Amino acid sequence: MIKMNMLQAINDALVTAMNDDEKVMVFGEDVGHFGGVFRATSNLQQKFGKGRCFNTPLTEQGIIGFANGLASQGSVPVAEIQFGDYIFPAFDQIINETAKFRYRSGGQFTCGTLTIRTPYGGGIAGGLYHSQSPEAFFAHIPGMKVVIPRNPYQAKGLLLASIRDDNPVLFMEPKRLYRASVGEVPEEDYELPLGKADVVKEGEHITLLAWGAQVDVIEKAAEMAEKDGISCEIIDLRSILPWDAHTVSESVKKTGRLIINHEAPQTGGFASEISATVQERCFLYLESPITRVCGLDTPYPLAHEKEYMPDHLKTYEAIKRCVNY
Amino acid sequence: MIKMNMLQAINDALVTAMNDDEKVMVFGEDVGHFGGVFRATSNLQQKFGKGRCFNTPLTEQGIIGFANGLASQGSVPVAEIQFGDYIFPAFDQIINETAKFRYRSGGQFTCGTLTIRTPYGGGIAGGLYHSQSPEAFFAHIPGMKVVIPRNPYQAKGLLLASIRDDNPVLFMEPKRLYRASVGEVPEEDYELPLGKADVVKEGEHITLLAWGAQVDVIEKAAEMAEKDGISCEIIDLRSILPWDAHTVSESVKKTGRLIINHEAPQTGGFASEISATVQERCFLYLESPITRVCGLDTPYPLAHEKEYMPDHLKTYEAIKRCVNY
Amino acid sequence: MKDRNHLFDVGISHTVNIIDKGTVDIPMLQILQPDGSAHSDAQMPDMSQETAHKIFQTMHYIRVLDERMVGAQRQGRISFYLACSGEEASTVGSAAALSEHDMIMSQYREQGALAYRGYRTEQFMNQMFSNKLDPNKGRQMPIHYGDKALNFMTISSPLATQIPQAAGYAYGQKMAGNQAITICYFGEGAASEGDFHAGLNMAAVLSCPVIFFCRNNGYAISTPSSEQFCGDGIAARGLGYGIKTIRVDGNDVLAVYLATQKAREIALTENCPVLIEAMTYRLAAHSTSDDPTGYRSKEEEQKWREKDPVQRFENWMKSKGWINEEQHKQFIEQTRQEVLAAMKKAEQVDICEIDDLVNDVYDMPPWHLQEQLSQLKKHIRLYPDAYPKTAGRIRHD
Amino acid sequence: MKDRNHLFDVGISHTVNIIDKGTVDIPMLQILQPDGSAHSDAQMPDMSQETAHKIFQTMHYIRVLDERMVGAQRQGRISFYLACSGEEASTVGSAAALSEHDMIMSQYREQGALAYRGYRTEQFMNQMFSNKLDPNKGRQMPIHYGDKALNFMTISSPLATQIPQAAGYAYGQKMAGNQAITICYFGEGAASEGDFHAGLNMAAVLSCPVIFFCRNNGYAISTPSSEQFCGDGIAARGLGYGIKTIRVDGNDVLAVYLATQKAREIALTENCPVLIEAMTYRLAAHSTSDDPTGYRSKEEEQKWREKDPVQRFENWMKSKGWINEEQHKQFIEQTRQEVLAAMKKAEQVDICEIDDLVNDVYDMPPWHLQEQLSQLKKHIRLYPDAYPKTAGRIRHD
Ligand SMILES: Cc1ncc(C[n+]2csc(CCOP(=O)(O)OP(=O)(O)O)c2C)c(N)n1
Ligand SMILES: Cc1ncc(C[n+]2csc(CCOP(=O)(O)OP(=O)(O)O)c2C)c(N)n1
Ligand SMILES: [Mg+2]
Ligand SMILES: [Mg+2]
Repeated sequence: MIKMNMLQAINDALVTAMNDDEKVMVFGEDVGHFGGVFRATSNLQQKFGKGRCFNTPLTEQGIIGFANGLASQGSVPVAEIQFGDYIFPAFDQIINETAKFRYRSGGQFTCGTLTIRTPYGGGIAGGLYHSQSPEAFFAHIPGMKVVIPRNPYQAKGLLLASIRDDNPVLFMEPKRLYRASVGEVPEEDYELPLGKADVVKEGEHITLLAWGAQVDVIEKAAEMAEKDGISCEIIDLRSILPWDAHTVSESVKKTGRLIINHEAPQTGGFASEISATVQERCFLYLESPITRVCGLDTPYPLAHEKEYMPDHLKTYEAIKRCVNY
Repeated sequence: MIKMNMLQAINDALVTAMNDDEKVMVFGEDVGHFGGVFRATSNLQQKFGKGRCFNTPLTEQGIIGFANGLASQGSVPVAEIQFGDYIFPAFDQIINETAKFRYRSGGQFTCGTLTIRTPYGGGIAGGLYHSQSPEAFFAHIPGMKVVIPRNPYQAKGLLLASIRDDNPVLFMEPKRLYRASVGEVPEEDYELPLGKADVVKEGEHITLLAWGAQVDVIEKAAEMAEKDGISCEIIDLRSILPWDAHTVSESVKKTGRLIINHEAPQTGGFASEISATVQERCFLYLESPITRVCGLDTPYPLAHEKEYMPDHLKTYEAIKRCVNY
Repeated sequence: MKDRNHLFDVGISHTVNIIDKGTVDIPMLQILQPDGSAHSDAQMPDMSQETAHKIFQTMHYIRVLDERMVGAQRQGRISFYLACSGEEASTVGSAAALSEHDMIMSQYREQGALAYRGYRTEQFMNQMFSNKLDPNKGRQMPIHYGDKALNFMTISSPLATQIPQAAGYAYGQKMAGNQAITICYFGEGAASEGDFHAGLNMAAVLSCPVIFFCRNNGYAISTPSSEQFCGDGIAARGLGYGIKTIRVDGNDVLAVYLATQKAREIALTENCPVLIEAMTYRLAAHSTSDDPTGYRSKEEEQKWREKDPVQRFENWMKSKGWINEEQHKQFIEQTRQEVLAAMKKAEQVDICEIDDLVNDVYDMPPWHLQEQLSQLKKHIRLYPDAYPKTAGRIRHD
Repeated sequence: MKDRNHLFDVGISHTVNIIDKGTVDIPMLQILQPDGSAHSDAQMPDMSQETAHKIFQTMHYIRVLDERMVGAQRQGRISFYLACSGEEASTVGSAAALSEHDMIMSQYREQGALAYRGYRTEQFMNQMFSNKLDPNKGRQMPIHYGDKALNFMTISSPLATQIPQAAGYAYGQKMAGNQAITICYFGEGAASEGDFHAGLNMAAVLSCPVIFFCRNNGYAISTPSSEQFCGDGIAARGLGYGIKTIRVDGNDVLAVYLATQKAREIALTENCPVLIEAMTYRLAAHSTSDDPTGYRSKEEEQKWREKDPVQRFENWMKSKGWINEEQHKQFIEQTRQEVLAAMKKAEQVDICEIDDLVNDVYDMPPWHLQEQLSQLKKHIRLYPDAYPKTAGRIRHD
């Protein structure tokens, strides 16, 4: 085990994957010689050559279009979109092509080997265009998998699993954890399962659910609540699509209460899907309304970032409301 | 009043808007001389000239980019995207530009005058790429309005209101109703309110909610249920964003039960938002789980279209399940 | 680090110098004159009698297929069809110049290339009737063919998406050392999409062995190319990307064949993209949903009928003495019957079982699709009459 | 119905004719030599001493601003800055050739154009400190300026989106009979986006009076233009769209001014787009988040420092006797102090009230935003210390 930050863990996963399979190719804007604006792809071009790690022209629709073709040919592309906010020019290639390739051809051709990596999320004074959390858009696309790690250990294990999974995966990296999150990471090759939530802490009175950087937030809120004698179960969803409704429902059947926290605007956010599903499965167990603590229904702001964010205080207040319902 | 089908009502609304305000301009692929592949823009070029009704090159991102600029200049663009399935190349221009124009500039510049029209939905043997119902993607974009008519009367009144509303509106037209839905339409200029649901029929035991072409489907299911003595309240949501949570919640407080029906895949569909919100507002009134009758989590199929669709039979079965819960 | 000095390499003028459309002249390669005789000074392609014959038959095959299927659509037997008449030389001639290992990525009007590759009548029919023998499992509208065995990528409706994909596919072929290229077909309308720009530029920068083959047939549905672009066709754009470009008479199969051969050689040996613009005309309606009388004149169509690519090649073949009239008549008759028979057969084949509604969304159906499928099966069993195509064949699980 | 006969208008060749990068020569307009002296045969623009002086001062103003703000970012006073050194001639020279009624749509490195239009130091500062005097209401990162009064469209980060928008804006100007055009700036990196293709093609087809002004500064963050495109720069693409195109030395302010004047005249009188490619170099880092030593050499930078556009113009101004050294020194000193003073002032101004978090999403906040706002206010009142920037000023409602 070595101590790494999340960027180092991602870099390590890429090195591991490229060593393991020469069909793995890594590309995107500035990812080549320079190693990416966040340096997640540092030294890959030096190690594996320009053929396998390269800069692309500045065109997200082109990057994903190119990656779709490359995947359908049998290579294993790992394409980087420099910021989650800039993935939308590629939305058509993802929803109409990546996700439907296998289905429309009856399984003759697929983009199963494709992994798209992109940093996302706020809390870094990035304003409208360096802060968005677009996971819900991709959660409504059958055929895609969506995966989000919360620490370096997960980042390496989930990224390796994503690259090797035979389905296209959008791998979203909470960028405010890139350097802030540091932890022990095994040096060897390992994978963590896709589609499985992680019960971070067991508890009795209420279930708190989040993913990525927001897991820290609900942990902090839980600490506050524990002082009031409220025992919180904490779940990190890890995979947004397909998601682990089973683990979440089992937890809610036990606690009777659920709070979902995410950064994205509330309306149409992924919390709504979780709420709707859990309500169907746990109707008779619920002791208070499933509650969403989310971003406001505004573009991501700058000066009011603190006020916008679904922080530990808002979560703590929601916990009290649920428990005292 | 004249009898019109939905296409004629849309054409009539466009003529009315263009007569009323010379800043209204209508454009898109094949909308000019030819009048659009569905003929919704028939004769507009002949009536108002090539400057105000014209063909564009074949580029959806260009059409919406152009429309954004034109709107910010003060004109009133009504842009057509030939099929809802082909709106995704324009997704970036919509989410990052149209919807954020006013906010990011502190209200200095806006795309408020823009209306985007697009046919959507299945039931016409269109397969993966002529059948999608993408409303949920746009419901997660603060700054957008999303509006869907269910008949010719609504089509004219809501389209006129959308064109004149000072916010960008995505106006989605259920294409299987284009010729199938025929009804009385006032000849004069009139508007129907955005953001307001329409209670189609009052009832006691359960609320059924849908929009566009699916309203017919829930009506059919309700007829079956009435024979079993189940009285259904039927609501047409009409506006997807902002949506009328008040009317829906009041109804559910009365009936204690809610079924939401939409064609789009269930996971991450707009039914999840409605379910999550109504559950929060009506928790103590609910007598059975809020139930979603939706498309399957697959791309839209062709040979299995009938099986895929959330039809009246599936809705009827869901009604019975809810009432007997 | 290699220094960049683009400014140093550029010529200088001291007065305003406007570059415009007229600045370059991009002539069109033509070997056969409209009457089928070769220009006396033409560079003749090296084409065997066998190849010429296969091309000739494929062109006729496709004409028959188109004619019959447009008819079948009118009779309500299939929901949709899209004919390619007028463009047979472009698609058949180019496909003939490729190796069978080359990947074909098409738009939708390239049944000529597919037939040349060896797609059989029954395969066409199974796809168009969405039955369970369709390799797409009945999931796409008619004419969305695809066949992995023939290296023909499954067609998808969204326009131009295959263009950057072709660059990526070709990059993969190069990295794998396959000695094969990709050809990517598209219309002049699709060339307005952002994906066109992305694909051509990426292919150039990343040295991808791909032929971009534009069928400039004058129309995108009702939109004439004069409302699609202002430049000198699509060929002029090749220059902008630094891509080697050939303009060819798309109604002259020999010219198309020669240009594609040359393009393939360049793509493969120089590891780079080549752009071909084939100047042609969509003689047919856009599709069976379209009626061109609303947007173009009979006279215009007539002018182009006189340049018919099939007739032109036939005249040349005749001049070579390579046609046996009797055998040819038989071939046409036999094809007609084959199409009719295959159609009858295909329309009687069941659609796929209900499980195929959820298969292939992922490699394996995840829990939520399994749940949805089993609920659906239960439901169909309740109302078998409402779902007649699948109700009788639900597997119990 | 006008018949289409694109095939009839095309020249014919009987042998394969490959069009390639070398086929056209696109020289670059240069009036001043690197040492500031004019080429003897150069076409001199008609520029008054007053205009020359304003250009000169604006270039210097921007240099001072850049220098101070990069410093302020290093001190942690602002979060981000993006300098334009090396490109002052391109942006100031082009802005000077416009009418104040023309709309400017920029990418982000065009503070020169904005300053020339009359944006004041305090305005720059209010934007960069996201305070309540910022017309954007503190919602965007530093350098995302915008001013309706100055016809300068608010900058947005997603690259190239403004290109089709500029076409639309210009179309609106034409329809309104405004006698004004739109200028749209972008980098050679952004020109790889699909929106570039869409925007230029639409502007050509729909006859929009717009100048597309590409700053080809050799880099997109770390990516050199050799990995961005293979063609002859961006100018060669103009040809493909049938757009009149001028290549200009972007470090020569007289050349930029002349080219833009000419382009504006053409755009306005002929109702059409014009493409200008300014060949220049980003002397600065991409932004304060970037360090170029990782991807280019000091020697390369040095070569370009010798072509410094500010120095070049200064030499010319001197040769005309148009510079008063004393006044100029004073101007620089005064600007420095003005920037520092404005910075001090701006950083003390509050951010907007909390209501502005939900204002401007729509014309009026709908019910759900009203609800969210009132819940938020309640919450902030509970924890005023946690939200110190807004807690003290919550309006009661
Ligand atoms: C992204 C997208 N937009 C619109 C359409 C609808 N559409 C289908 S074919 C067509 C015209 C295509 O013209 P062209 O590329 O010239 O090909 P041709 O039909 O002439 O062979 C259009 C607009 C589509 N399929 N995909
Ligand atoms: C759509 C999009 N993709 C990526 C980025 C991130 N990004 C910001 S600036 C930049 C480079 C732009 O280069 P260029 O257009 O040449 O302009 P320059 O910085 O040289 O002035 C990139 C990749 C972005 N802002 N928007
Ligand atoms: Mg065409
Ligand atoms: Mg640049």
